[in-house]
Amino acid sequence: MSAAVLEVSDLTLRFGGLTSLDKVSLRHERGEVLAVIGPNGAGKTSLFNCLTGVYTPQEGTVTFHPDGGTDTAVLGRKPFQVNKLGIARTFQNIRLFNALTAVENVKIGIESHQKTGPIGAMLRLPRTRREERASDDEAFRLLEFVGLKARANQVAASLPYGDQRRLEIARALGTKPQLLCLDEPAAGTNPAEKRQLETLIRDISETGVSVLLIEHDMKLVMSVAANVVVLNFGQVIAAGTPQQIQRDPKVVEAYLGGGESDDAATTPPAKKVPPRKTSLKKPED
Amino acid sequence: MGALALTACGSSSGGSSSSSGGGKKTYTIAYQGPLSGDNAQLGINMDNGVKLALAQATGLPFNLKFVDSDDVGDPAQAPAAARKLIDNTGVVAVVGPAFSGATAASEPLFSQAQLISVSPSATRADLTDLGFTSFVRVVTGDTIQGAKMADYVAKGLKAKTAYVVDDKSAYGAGLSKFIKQGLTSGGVTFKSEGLAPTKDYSAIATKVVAAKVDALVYGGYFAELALFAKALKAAGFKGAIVSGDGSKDDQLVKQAGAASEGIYLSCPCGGPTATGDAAAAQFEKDYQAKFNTAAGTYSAEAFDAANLIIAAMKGLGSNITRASVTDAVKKTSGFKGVTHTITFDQHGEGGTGEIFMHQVKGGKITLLGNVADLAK
Amino acid sequence: MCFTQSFWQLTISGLALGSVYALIALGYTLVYGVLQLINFAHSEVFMLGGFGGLFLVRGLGIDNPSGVTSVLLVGGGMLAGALLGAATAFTLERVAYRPLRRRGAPRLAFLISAIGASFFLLNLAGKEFGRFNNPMPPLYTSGKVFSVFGAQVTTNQLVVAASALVMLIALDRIIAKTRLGMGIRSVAQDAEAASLMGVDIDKVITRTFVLGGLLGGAAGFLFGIQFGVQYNMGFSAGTKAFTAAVLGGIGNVRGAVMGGLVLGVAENLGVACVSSAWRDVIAFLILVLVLMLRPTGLLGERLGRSA
Amino acid sequence: MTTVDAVQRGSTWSGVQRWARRDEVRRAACLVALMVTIAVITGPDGSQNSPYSGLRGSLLSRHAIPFYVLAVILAATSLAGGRWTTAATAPVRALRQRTTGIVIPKPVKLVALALLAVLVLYYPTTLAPFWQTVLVDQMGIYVLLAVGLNVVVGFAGLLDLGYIAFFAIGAYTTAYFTDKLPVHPPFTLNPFFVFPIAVGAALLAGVILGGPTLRLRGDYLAIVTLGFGEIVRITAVNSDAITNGPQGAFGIPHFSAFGYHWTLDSLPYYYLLLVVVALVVFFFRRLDDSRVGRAWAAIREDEVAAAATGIPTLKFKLMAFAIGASTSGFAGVIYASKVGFINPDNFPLLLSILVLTMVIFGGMGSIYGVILGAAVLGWLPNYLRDYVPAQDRFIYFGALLIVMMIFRPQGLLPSRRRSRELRLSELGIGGADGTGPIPGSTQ
Repeated sequence: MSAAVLEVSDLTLRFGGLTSLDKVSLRHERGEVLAVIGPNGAGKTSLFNCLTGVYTPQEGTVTFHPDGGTDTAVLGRKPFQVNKLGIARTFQNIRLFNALTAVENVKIGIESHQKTGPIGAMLRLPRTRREERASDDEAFRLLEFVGLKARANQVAASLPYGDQRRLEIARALGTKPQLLCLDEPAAGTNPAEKRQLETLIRDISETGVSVLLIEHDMKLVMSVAANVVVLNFGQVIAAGTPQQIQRDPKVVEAYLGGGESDDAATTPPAKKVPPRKTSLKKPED
Repeated sequence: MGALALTACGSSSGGSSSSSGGGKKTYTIAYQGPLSGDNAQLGINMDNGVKLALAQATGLPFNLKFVDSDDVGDPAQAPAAARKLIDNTGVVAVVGPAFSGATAASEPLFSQAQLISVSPSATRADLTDLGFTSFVRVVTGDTIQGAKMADYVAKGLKAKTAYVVDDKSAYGAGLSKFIKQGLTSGGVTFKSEGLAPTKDYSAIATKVVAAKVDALVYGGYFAELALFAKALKAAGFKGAIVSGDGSKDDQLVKQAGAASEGIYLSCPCGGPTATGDAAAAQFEKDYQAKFNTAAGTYSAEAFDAANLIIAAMKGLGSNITRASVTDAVKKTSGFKGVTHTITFDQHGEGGTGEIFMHQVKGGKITLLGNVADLAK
Repeated sequence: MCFTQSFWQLTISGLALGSVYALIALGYTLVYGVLQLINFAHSEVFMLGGFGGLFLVRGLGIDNPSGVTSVLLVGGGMLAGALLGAATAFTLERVAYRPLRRRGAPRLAFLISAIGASFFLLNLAGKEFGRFNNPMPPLYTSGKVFSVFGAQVTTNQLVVAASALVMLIALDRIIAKTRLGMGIRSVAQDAEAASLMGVDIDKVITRTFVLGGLLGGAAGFLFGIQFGVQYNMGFSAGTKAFTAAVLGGIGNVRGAVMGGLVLGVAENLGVACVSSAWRDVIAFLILVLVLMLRPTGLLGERLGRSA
Repeated sequence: MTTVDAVQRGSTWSGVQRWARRDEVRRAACLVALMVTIAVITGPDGSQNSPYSGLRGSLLSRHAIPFYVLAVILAATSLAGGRWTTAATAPVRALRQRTTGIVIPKPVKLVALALLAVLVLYYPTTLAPFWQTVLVDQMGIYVLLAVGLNVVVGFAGLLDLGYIAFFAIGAYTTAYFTDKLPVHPPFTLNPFFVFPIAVGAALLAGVILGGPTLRLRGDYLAIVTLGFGEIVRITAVNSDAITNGPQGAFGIPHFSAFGYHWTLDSLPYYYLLLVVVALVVFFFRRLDDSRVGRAWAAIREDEVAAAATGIPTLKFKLMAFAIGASTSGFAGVIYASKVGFINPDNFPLLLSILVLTMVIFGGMGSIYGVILGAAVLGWLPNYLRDYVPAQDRFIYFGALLIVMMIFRPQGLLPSRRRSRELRLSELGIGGADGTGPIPGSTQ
């Protein structure tokens, strides 16, 4: 049995009287793609936000097992500290640095782990120059990896939607994560882009990075995920391989009987992509 | 304003010059002080005083021009304002700077340029001890005024307790420092407090009333005092209110209305003048006629400062240079101004050292007399 | 304690001042609610409102008014102030804000154009109306009306507080009940969604400015009754009112009122306890402390939620 | 009959309304209003006793005639058809379009740079001492201040309204170490050697202020920094025993270092400032184009995404704040030594606002733009000195700010990133400064 990269146990998150997550537990094996699915409002993004330091849940623990490092509690850390641990994320509504170029976006990710301070930057010390070169090389490598090398110097906002998704993934990979959390990466993409994404997730997984995938698109989940966890009303209702999940009556019930009318298996819900809003807003999960 | 004023004054003072042709030389007397910003009004009072003096100066062996330079009363802008005047080679003397802070920042430049500056209003005590070689002032410094105000409170009003409030301006704080020294030596027990200029003084008025003092002594300008006096009246303050020259302005009466009644106002100005009250009255009248508003605080001092410069220039014949004017002005002795007779001592102090006490009576600021006589 | 003997006196005068702060603060908060912008020039709306009221009262030139005449004078002055304030606010929106919105200017550009408008109006008023403080002609015989806990309440304080209260309640109702209020709330919550739902955002914004201008202008007159009207009266009052708005939670109507009152009282008690010289420091320290503990002000943000 | 009347009136009225909404009618109305405003601004003053006399003298006298004539002509032109104006402005637009894509060849750039260098080095020597003083006191110091504030506002996107506090701290530190305050220093230094101490003090103050407050968002930060600026100033006013209160410190000596003595003369200070600004620009440009600068850009654009990307946002914001503060403190030392006298009046809230205005006017984020903005706005009031009444200078100043923001909200010389942000915001993608779009923008 392989080691876990992330263990979540009994996570409970409440907003006022509303229980968003209710004793959620899951185990993510190192190197595998784990998908979290569930109908709208099931608590997927809340879970995500707990894992990445945006929310602090009332109960439960989240433990990260870095490769070759000591186990670390994730909760109570700020988002940037979580990232430093080796957990990177993307956003459901793409949040790129819109006015910067693609390569700059990726470099920001890479450089967040570098050491150059303002003094070094102003004097361009040898280390600074070394780091600068390294981040340039790495940025182009990552852009090539996600298939955006040709668009390196384009402004992020001007990229097609699918490219923006992949750029966001490249930026997250720039921070050298051991665990990459993708929040509905397929939302709003067309079938061709979806196929590219499928390949990309497999490629990422092959490089040894574990992938935690929140997704609506069942087809994508079934094709890339090794294991699936199903959330409904903030609770884990099922967990297992995609095949097991598909046959689980509770899951079918949740998707079909829970008022969620259409077949979440094929069509992603037509989500309005709201404009960027400030951080203090509660998520419309 | 410079260009406008220049033509205006040029035509009035040069009524004779245009006929006498190019034989006469033209010299410029300048004014430096705030013409914009929050203290603009005080500066404009003085600006007008100088303009009036120049307009009335006829029959001279030279022509006079006027320029002014706005320093906003701000020490940060004062050096540039002073430099502007120094650069103008026609300028042979400056009335100003008006404010103490601006003066401290400008004087090194005037001293270097040997350009005399006669301040009508910078009363900060130490200005004449800072080593400036071309600074004189026609007003008495705060040291004396503060001491005399305290004298008056102790002996004239026979107050046992007082509250000293100042507006935390360079002027007000300086004055109150000397008031406090005087009160201490006069045996008056007092509390003191600074006042952040605002509009609502009800809280501090309540505090002053609660302290049950015989007198409130204020260091600051009329705008704040007017509101403060109103608040004191509303809070039921029964003691005497004593303030200094910065508050002695008809605007005090106008703005505070009935609340200004009975306020004592000390000033190095306003005593019986050497030229008699007629001259002062004439000045008031001329000022009103020319500017369509009554002469304000320091208008008369500025008028005197300009006139004594002109008098000094007249004595020089054809040898009018900055250096010569500086020397001549510093040697001024017994100049009969509308405020008082002006003689500069070796420090450049042109005040008489006499402080006159006034009181608002029936909506008018009336002279009570020399503090030296009142507080015996 | 330092203020035991005059606690109520200080509180009452603090409330009177605070209610004026509150009225001005509403102007900031309303505009902030819909535009998320500090309308820096609102202080000049307040100032011009003061002049509007002053000129009307002066123009009528009634000596020693009393009774009904007094009530009419106060009402008329307030109306004149409010109208001039509203006209100023309307013009401001048209000249200094709308063209920038059309161009999608950065947020700080709005700030600068508002600062420019403030400089412009302030100095123009000084040029046209003189730079002295103008006391308001007496509108009624002022004096003690009644006492509370040994503290006297003056006519001035009563008039100011009562007028402010009436306007605050009116505004609260307008926001809660009217179509305009609904429009304002919807734009405050989500401008994009509101416009998709057929709300004319431009119209709502204009009317918000006008509403804030009405209150600010009337506040100028009320302030003028107590302290006179002067060309530069807006800056410090405006800064305080803005502080009050933030203190209460900017964008929050009731928060602005609460912030204004808290600030007015706190300043007065602070003067009694510490010194008048530290008055503004006290105000700002309270603000900093509140924001440290409650980063979005006493009552939290959001026009949409509060009303 | 009455209903017919009403309908007819209604239709006439709506006709009038429709007419009034037409672009050319609006433009004409604007032009008339503009002319009337100019007539008032340039007209005579009113006074306390006759508040309408200024307006009367401006609008109902001979003074107004040329403005009315001009207003009628302009309005008529505008009503006659927007085509005229379109035609008239066509060449300008064409030129603009042609120049946007042009890449200036390197030799031309070099020649331009050389010319600029000559201008900057030589031209000031030909100026009158007044302008030299303005160049240092009103322009140079502000350029330095603005370049520092640009790091805070332009790079990191933090609205700081208390920036002058650090300037004050620099200046008071200088007064302290030259022994011009009531409290005496352990050792006395020439102001030139106070630089490191003052910069350290300002930096420390920046960190102390920034630590707890930088968590606050946009406008909350603005008001807290505003409060901080006021607290510093009022403390200086009230601490007579330490700062000498409102009287301030007098007689701070001129710089003197490496055998050279600065004097009252402004030019040597100009060259000192030139060197300082050049160094600061050199370093800040590198900073902008580095890991740190990119992190700031990320924070400015989307703080949440920046944090998720591993950027310790608070630390970087604090860094920007401290760098801005120390630049401000540095400028404070130069100012104290140049003028030789400081008191709390030198550091009003208005000055913080003015420097911010310079930054945005020049084009925030763009170092050269900010320099230009500060220079222009420092120069303008002194230029106006000769042409308009002193009291009225800020009417023109205010009008200029409005006009500038209407026609060029991105500033005189916007930075590339910033103008991109602006373009995006015009298209409705995000706000132009990372704080979200202004509702009602560009619809």
